[in-house]
Amino acid sequence: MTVRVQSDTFDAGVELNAFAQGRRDIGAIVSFTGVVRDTDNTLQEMLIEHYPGMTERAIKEIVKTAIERWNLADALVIHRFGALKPGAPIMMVATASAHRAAAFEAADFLMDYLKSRAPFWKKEITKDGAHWVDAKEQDEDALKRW
Amino acid sequence: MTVRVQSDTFDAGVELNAFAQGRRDIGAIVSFTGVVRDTDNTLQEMLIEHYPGMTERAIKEIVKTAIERWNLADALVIHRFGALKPGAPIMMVATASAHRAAAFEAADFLMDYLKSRAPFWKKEITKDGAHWVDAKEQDEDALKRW
Amino acid sequence: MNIVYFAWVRERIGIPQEQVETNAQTVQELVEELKAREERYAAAFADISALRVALDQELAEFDAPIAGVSEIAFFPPMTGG
Amino acid sequence: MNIVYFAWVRERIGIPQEQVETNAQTVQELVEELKAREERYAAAFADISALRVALDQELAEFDAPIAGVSEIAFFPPMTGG
Repeated sequence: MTVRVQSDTFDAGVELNAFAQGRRDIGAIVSFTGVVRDTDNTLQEMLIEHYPGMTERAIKEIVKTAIERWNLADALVIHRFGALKPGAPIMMVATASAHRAAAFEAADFLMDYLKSRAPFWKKEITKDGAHWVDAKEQDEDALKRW
Repeated sequence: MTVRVQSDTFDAGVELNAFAQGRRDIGAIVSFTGVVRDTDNTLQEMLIEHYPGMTERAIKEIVKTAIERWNLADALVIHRFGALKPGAPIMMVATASAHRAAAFEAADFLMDYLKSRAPFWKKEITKDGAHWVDAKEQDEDALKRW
Repeated sequence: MNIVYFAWVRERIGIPQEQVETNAQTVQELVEELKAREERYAAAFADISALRVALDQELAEFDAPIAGVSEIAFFPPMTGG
Repeated sequence: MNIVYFAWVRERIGIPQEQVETNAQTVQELVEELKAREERYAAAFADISALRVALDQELAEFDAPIAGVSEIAFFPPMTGG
């Protein structure tokens, strides 16, 4: 298991290649990369606040649950905090498993839990001001799938 | 859309980083990498046969369907043929979208279709002989989800 | 007892953390105490359903007892990922 | 008409492709013709439910008409991905 909470950026390709290297029991690797989106070309910066201490602990618990439930060979979570520019990577999840269904489901599960249960809060700084991103009801509902 | 059918290997990390670069409307990127698995340490080689001409056409059709159905910003499929060693990458799918649900579902859909509708056949060469990999009923059933 | 605030809860209250002495038995009672103190607390805790609470860095409910807890955190629903 | 074979169908028949002249109206009729020719065809086409067919590189059914088709492919269910 790899869990990193950091302000530094990361290279998703390098992380994907380093993940779960050299094991012969892995047939499927799924990765998710979250990127700062700016469809309307109005975003100047995204600020991500977190709860130091609780963050890593909460993520490790979620990852441990996923590894056990889907019998994963390995799992990775990287999540950034601080000031991020449009196009920058926010976070990444990767799962490795013998078969593809487990890798897909576990990555989907991890994303749902990170969205609503890991202590991060996003604030968008636009030309017109700053506002905290609202949690979506659908994100909370998504947890009921599991 | 990027579709490549090749005997050469590929670097999943490099492909992931090159995929969907420089667009501001993307918030979510999902990748799947299939790897030659050898849990029992008996596999010498995996031979992948394909139907030149039909292969690229069939994959492009599947990718086009996925891009339209999930309104993807972009999608990538790389699939190898020929002789592959244990641990080698077989294929890769990547999807890019504004939101994560679309990227996950589309990647899952593409995998299901590539498994059962793209003209590839796998043969395993082990110490004890060679055998064609049987299609699994669950792979055919998986298509009914979509 | 240490109380920590995050996101717009922190902004409304104006400080990231503080030490408080309290006789409150539950989170809910502590919230009522704080609301009675000053307008900025009343503003931050106006709608409890829009808030989450963690006791010693574990998510909890507002009716949870707080005896023995050393750190209470208040924050809006998380928006990670 | 060009017929191509893949995977174990190719191995059983012993060649990757061949040209055939036929008056068959459907894939099914062509299969019956081939089976009657030689034992290796009978072996390859013994269980039609274990086979798939493509007409001019598009998946098709065994009762599909083959008039105007220039390439027919026979192969087991695909195992890509």
